[in-house]
Amino acid sequence: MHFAYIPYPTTGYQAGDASWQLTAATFVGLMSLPGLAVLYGGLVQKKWAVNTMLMAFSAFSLVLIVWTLWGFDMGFGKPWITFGAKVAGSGTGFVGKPGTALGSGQEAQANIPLLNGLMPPFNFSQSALFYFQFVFAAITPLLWLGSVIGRMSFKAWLIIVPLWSTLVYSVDAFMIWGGGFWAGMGAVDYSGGYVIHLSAGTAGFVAAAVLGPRLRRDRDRGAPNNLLLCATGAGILWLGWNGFNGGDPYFAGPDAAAAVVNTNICTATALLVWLIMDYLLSPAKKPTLLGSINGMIVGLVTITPAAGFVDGFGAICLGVISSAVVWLAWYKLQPRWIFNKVDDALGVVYTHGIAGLCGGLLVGLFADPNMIEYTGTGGTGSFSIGGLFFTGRWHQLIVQAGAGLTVIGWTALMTFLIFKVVGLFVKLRLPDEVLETGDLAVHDEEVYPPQELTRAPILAAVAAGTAPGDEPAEVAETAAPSKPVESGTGASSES
Amino acid sequence: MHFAYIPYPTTGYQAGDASWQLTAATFVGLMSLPGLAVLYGGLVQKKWAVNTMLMAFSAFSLVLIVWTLWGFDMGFGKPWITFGAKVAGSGTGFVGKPGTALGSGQEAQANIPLLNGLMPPFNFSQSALFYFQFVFAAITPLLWLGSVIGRMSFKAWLIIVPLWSTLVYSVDAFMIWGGGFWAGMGAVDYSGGYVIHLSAGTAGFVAAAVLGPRLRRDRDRGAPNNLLLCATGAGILWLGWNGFNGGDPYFAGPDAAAAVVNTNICTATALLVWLIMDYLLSPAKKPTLLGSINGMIVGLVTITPAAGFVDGFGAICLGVISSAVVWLAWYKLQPRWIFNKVDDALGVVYTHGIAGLCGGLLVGLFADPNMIEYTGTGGTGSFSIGGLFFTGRWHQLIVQAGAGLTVIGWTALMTFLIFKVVGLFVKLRLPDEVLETGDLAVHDEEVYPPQELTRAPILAAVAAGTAPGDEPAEVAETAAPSKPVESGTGASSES
Amino acid sequence: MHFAYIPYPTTGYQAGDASWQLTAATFVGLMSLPGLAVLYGGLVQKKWAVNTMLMAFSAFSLVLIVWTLWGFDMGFGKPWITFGAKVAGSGTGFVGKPGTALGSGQEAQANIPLLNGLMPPFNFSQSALFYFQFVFAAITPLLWLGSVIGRMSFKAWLIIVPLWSTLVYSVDAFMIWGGGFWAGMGAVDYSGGYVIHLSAGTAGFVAAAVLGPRLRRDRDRGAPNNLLLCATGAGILWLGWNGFNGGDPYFAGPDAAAAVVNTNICTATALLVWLIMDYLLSPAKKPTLLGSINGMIVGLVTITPAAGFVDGFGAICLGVISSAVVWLAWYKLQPRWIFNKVDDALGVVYTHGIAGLCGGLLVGLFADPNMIEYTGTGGTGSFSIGGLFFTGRWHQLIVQAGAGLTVIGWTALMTFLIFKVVGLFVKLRLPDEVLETGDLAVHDEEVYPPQELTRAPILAAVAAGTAPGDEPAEVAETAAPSKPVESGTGASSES
Amino acid sequence: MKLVSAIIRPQELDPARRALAAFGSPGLTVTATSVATRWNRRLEIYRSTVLVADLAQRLRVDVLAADEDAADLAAVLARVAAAAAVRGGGDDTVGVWITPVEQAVRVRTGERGAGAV
Amino acid sequence: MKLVSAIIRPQELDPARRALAAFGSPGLTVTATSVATRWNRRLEIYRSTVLVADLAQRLRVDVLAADEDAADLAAVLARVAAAAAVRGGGDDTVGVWITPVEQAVRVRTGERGAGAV
Amino acid sequence: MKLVSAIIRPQELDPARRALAAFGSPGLTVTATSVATRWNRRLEIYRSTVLVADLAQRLRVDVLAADEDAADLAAVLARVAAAAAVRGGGDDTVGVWITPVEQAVRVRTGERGAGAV
Ligand SMILES: Nc1ncnc2c1ncn2[C@@H]1O[C@H](COP(=O)(O)OP(=O)(O)O)[C@@H](O)[C@H]1O
Ligand SMILES: Nc1ncnc2c1ncn2[C@@H]1O[C@H](COP(=O)(O)OP(=O)(O)O)[C@@H](O)[C@H]1O
Ligand SMILES: Nc1ncnc2c1ncn2[C@@H]1O[C@H](COP(=O)(O)OP(=O)(O)O)[C@@H](O)[C@H]1O
Repeated sequence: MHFAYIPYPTTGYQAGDASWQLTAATFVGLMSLPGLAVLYGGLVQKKWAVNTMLMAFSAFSLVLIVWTLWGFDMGFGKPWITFGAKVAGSGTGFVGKPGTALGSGQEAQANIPLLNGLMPPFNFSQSALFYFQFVFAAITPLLWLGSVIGRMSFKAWLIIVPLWSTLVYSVDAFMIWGGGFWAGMGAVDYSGGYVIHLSAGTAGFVAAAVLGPRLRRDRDRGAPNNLLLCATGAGILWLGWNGFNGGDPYFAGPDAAAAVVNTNICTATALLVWLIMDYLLSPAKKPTLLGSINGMIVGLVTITPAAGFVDGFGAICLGVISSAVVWLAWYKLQPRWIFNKVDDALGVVYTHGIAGLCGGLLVGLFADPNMIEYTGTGGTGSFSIGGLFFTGRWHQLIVQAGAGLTVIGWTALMTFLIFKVVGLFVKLRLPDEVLETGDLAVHDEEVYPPQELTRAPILAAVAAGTAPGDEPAEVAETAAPSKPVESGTGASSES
Repeated sequence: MHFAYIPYPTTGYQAGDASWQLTAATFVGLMSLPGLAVLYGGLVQKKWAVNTMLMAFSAFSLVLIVWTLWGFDMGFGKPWITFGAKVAGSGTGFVGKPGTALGSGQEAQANIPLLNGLMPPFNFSQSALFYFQFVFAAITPLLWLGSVIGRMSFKAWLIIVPLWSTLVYSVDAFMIWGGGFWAGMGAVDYSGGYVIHLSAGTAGFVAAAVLGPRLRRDRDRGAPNNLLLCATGAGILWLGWNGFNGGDPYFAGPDAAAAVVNTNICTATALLVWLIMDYLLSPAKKPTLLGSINGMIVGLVTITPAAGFVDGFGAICLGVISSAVVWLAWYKLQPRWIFNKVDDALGVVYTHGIAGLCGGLLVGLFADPNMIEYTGTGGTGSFSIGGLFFTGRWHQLIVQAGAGLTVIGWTALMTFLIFKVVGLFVKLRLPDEVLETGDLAVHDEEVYPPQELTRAPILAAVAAGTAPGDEPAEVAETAAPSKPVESGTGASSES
Repeated sequence: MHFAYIPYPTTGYQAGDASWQLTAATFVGLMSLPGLAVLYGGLVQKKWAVNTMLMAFSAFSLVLIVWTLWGFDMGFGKPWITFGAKVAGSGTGFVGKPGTALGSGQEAQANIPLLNGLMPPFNFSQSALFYFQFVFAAITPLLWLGSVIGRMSFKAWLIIVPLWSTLVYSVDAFMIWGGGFWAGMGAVDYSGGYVIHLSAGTAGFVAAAVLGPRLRRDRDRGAPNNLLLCATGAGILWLGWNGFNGGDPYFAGPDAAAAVVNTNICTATALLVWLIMDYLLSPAKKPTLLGSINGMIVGLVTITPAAGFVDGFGAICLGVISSAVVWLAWYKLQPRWIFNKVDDALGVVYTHGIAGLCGGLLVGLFADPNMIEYTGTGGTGSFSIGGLFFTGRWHQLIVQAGAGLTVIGWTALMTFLIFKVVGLFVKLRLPDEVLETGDLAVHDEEVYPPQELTRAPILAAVAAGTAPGDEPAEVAETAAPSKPVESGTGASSES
Repeated sequence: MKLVSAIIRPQELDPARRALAAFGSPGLTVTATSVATRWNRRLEIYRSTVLVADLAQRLRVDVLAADEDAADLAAVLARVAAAAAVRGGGDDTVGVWITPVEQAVRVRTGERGAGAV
Repeated sequence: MKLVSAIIRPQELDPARRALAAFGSPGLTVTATSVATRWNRRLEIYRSTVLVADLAQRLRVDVLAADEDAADLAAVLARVAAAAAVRGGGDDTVGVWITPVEQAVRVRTGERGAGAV
Repeated sequence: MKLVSAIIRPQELDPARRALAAFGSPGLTVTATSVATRWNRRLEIYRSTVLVADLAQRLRVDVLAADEDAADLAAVLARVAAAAAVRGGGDDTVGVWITPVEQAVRVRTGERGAGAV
């Protein structure tokens, strides 16, 4: 196979682009593990930290299996179910034909069937494209994990994540990135404001509604457990986002650098806006670290659909607008109506859902046609993205709105169905006595294990009449099976 | 615009160099967030961790705004105030003409006006250069944050950081990197031993002097709060430094790799020297983790101005000399005279100031002219950097000394003025009762929040005659505005 | 020197490959610091966290010194002691001729003498190759550190690490990677399943046996201290491994991307297999975070020797087989016989030793000849690696077995000798009263320092009749030398 | 003056405080403690090693009470704790006892004796 | 023998110890505890959620004292605590009380009774 | 009824519990505390700053005992602690004392008085 040669093919390959694609993908991977895992692990109550982190690690793994065996092709493969929907130039259908990404053929030049001719040929192999797209697919369920922590059954999580990734993520991705319907309509999403964040916010909210709220006691005592780890995760998120947005032009070109710069400008602006609003408008009139991290995330999410389309000025505007909007939603909406009823534990619907939607729509206003230009090969002329303020035309804004609503609708509907259907077979929610305890009841682990735990319980020894000092270590080992139940009850009585 | 095309221009662009520049910049960014934020967050007392980290996150954001709107051009743009100072070949003036870095023009080929013709043209876009230089500008105030933690008013910090970045950092950068006076004189600073570390050490010491010491009680009880996070931050610093020094040739060439290797050699040497001196010479005769981390930082800082100029042998010498010097300063100077009076909380003046100066001067001795050679285009002949031991000429040492003194002088003077002037309008120092409490009084947050905090205080409920079990969650929400004061006093009485 | 020119030579250099090599090396470095340092720091008892992390930081530094002064050439230089062993095409000898890697010559094109003509010439400088290989050499002792924590003398560690790196690592590396005997025989190890992990597992087990077990009390109470940091370290390990395996083709080509993908597929599979086996077969029938992290590490280690040789299907098989095997060893072997006697504290022999061996052997079965093809220059024809299932020939499996046994034998023998010999001069094991205390006795530091520690002890003040409030800070300083002993006893009485 | 001391489970602190408040004596001291237990072991598992805690985490509640109230307060606390014990399915770790106090000073007011509760 | 127990604020530990030392009885036990408080609530805010602690962190100081010293020791501690209370602007969380001790053993020396303090 | 209280070093908890169990009274409460100490300072060093802890971490063990057992239990605990003190090379931080208890309730069974131990 020509592509298997070391170093690499002489045509259709650019080591610099391949290097950047793999690097960017790795930064995005770090956003999930350890980034989100420890950000969420530090934000939840102490009693839920282990469960939260294990949900993150397991989801990351599950999505990769799905992605390898059928998911990638459903998102970026040949069109499957098209209802004859045919759109000028491209835009065929809603989902790709499932297929595996195994085999040495993956070393061939990367290629997204429906985009052939619409963008220059890739300069790296299919494996690189596969992996880059995987880290995006993987982070999405980790994001809405923030909505369901503190009551969702771990078993249900293991079942739902693969289904969700297949039925929701792949479809959203195909419609907008894979050359599906909305791509054909001209809707754009630079690196996932819709496909990832709007979708995660929607899914999280619906999931939280179906699951019901956490224990009253947990909602009342929902203090984080470790702000140092929140900062660790947050920092990795910010800088990792350079790969998130910088990798999406698929080339290490000027637009990649511009996307990185815009990402940071919008984020800095949003962080400061949130911090200042906390300072001036919050009840306590104090700037807070967790508030600033919220603002930071809002900025990162908002710029995501726009990173390479807007210029620096646009990036600042997006940061200001979106941060203010989400801040208001967070303070004014959250305590009210359905937003108070539905227990979106970490507020994913605000910092990801609303922020992602803002960003997607603002592309329709602020996209600067001079930022990126696709040299059309294969017949089609070259095109670029221009928003209302530059082109005076509403078209972009309208298709952005259409795509956004489609994502919300499809994601909400399917998430609801998936949870309901799975709920018929397994309990979605942990029983209350387990919720009382948390990690200990679910995993027999605590995030900060007490150091006096011992393999040789005194009273047992006393009862057994043996001095623990001399009994062999195995004893303790074999003690386990004898009291699996006690572990449960014992734990829940100790929460 | 030609530069907006995907993938990228066919001339004056190299995807490999662009990839490395963006990657290196991201590593440097990670050194600030989460690196320094959690290193410092773990090194300070528990009561100050949140405040310290929020100062880091906010400064990082503030500097980017400044950098975008006027700072970058002041450091790397066309000369502004020149006092007719004109130096052979280049070296014009002391600061650049302010200007914004917004707009799609940033996608054009990178370019530092005064260096045109002195180095080969850049192989990437201006955005990439802008971002790479930003992460350097951003980390500088985060470094001297270590000197002022534990008493500086957060509001004052928000005001001073932008001023400092504008009036101090931009000028130092322009003089040495932007083609300003000292660049013209032939002074070199590979990646910021002077512009960043010497400047940070000086600024920190002056700022600490102006602010006055922490509470006596805090100085007496200044134990760190979490060494695991110190190690996390330290590790990110070390490896992130590969981007810090590896990115500075602006090309992914042999010198970049050499700089990375030298950085690690010097750091390993310095760490071991400090560890061994602790082992043999410290009062307790014990090696310590925090001591070793000090040594590590000294090594990283020392090699910074020299990374691509010295060879492996030079890197070892720099590590040994600088680590020994700073170790002695740390143990012998710190407890004495002004060094004891001025409360440089985390000792930035030693590990960054003195170490940076050492490195900068030692370039004048150890620079190996075979390490890097600039092929002069545009008429000027190619040149390289040689230290006394290789060339037998003192010139390099002398200009290095001159540049170092200029940085110390300018930084000290301006930092003093900035603090004094801002001090006329806002209190620089927090009131003592707030210092008693720390994070809780300033941000209403604790780094390890107690898990029994609740939204439904018992006695309140009792007083109100309601059983907390059933009152709606909003109640607690709305409770906030009613007692903003109590939060203050309550907190400070609980420190 | 031609190679010193900026940007870089016009032939034999590819910025994209150089960029990837440096980036990959940095990711691998991050796996050690902070990755392994905090993973282990969180996994050990609270009383040993500082000691464990300092051992990691110091070993990383020591290996670099060794690597610079003689190690690199012993692993990748010209053959030294060959016993006339000459093998068709290449494969000469067992170790390279010691030599330094100082001097500006390191900027010349990279080159491994015995591989000339067998693979295409490198596209980057020797410094880049040196650094990339260093991070591998450095992580190896950090891995088996996990076996000896909690009783090994820090001084002995400082002496043994350089010896081990010289006598064990360099030899293993030369035989398999440097073009030594087993390379000549056709044995392969993509990025260190043998050279790094099998070797680390073996060394750890032998070292633990020679050192003897931890205190009975510590073995009985061996609870971790912080699972959030375990997750932080684990996440960095996983994603850092993209550089570990992705950097080893030495070119940013399709095989690098394939290796990254396989790494992640195998890891995800292994993590899920372990999680499910915990769920269904463990005594407590519960999935655990630390168990999943074990599975993750097993997957990463298993794919390491195979990453670029197997296809996606092979990666899945490796994950399933190896995870199941190691899970069984962990649960069934560990509590029995010698495996219970020898106190391999963190189980390195299972997750690295057995997993590495599995991976190395499975290459002999699953290697897909279409994955990688070395275009032979210099006369030799091009070759590729094929396993039993593809070629039907046993040869690869046999040489893999031979290489594996050689690594086990040599590593076990030399590790034993090194410990025994060093043991003649320094105590390898800390005295029991120090073990009672841990960090405080060894380093005078605690991982979570109590915040009430003070420089002005009350009783002293009272005794001295002075009010602490006013005595100068120096007093405390100078107090140190006066009671170095007390520090020891004091500490050990407080463990 | 008496000091009424009770060992209760963490979950029962709020009920206990409400009961005390209802009884009209909101003041109390809460101290984290642990008690030996035969029946309330806790099992934790780290990397397949089974570790057991046979000290159960409990709270010690101390209330200063006037002589005449002491017995009733003890009864109040015992009732709260019992409720827990039952729900917890038999708990051997809870108890209440009363010790005499010779003198008490309420610092804020300087009152002494019973008035100082 | 008496046991003098006091609830004080963390900041007052050093003054208290100096006072005790000056009084000639340096020995004491310090235990972290918390007390219900009407007036010393602490407010914390995480992600805009206002959380309240109406248990204030305090220290419990126990000192074994000879019968004749007990009252004075209590007074000493009360004075220290009061100073705090006042500075803190009215504090409802501090108190001192004395309980009888029937017997005490100083382990180091084996002395019993008053001598054992 | 008596309450026997002892201050012991963490390492001595297991021996103490075994001794108590052997004595036939497995029940006890363990509370983390610290005691002032002249002779058992702990030194820690962070970034070359020497910090001292002159409060030594100890455990306070409380055992409810029947009147007749109290003295013996105290002796038992004193012996355990003494062993430690000696091994520790002279320890000034350990002590045992007994206070009277007027009434005790074993919640699980509802028994009162001595039976409730
Ligand atoms: N048994 C006790 N142990 C410790 N502190 C107590 C005890 N009883 C009362 N207090 C403290 O004394 C404080 C004052 O009692 P309280 O009934 O609240 O009167 P006031 O609030 O008017 O001072 C209580 O808030 C509590 O902190
Ligand atoms: N009330 C008390 N509660 C607990 N421990 C006490 C008490 N009084 C004294 N001790 C302990 O007994 C130790 C010995 O008392 P001290 O007056 O220091 O005599 P010495 O130091 O000569 O043994 C004290 O350091 C303290 O730890
Ligand atoms: N002095 C004490 N202080 C606190 N709790 C105690 C004390 N003595 C006994 N207990 C608690 O009461 C529990 C019951 O005592 P125990 O002798 O175990 O009888 P049973 O287990 O049959 O209830 C003990 O496990 C212990 O937790």
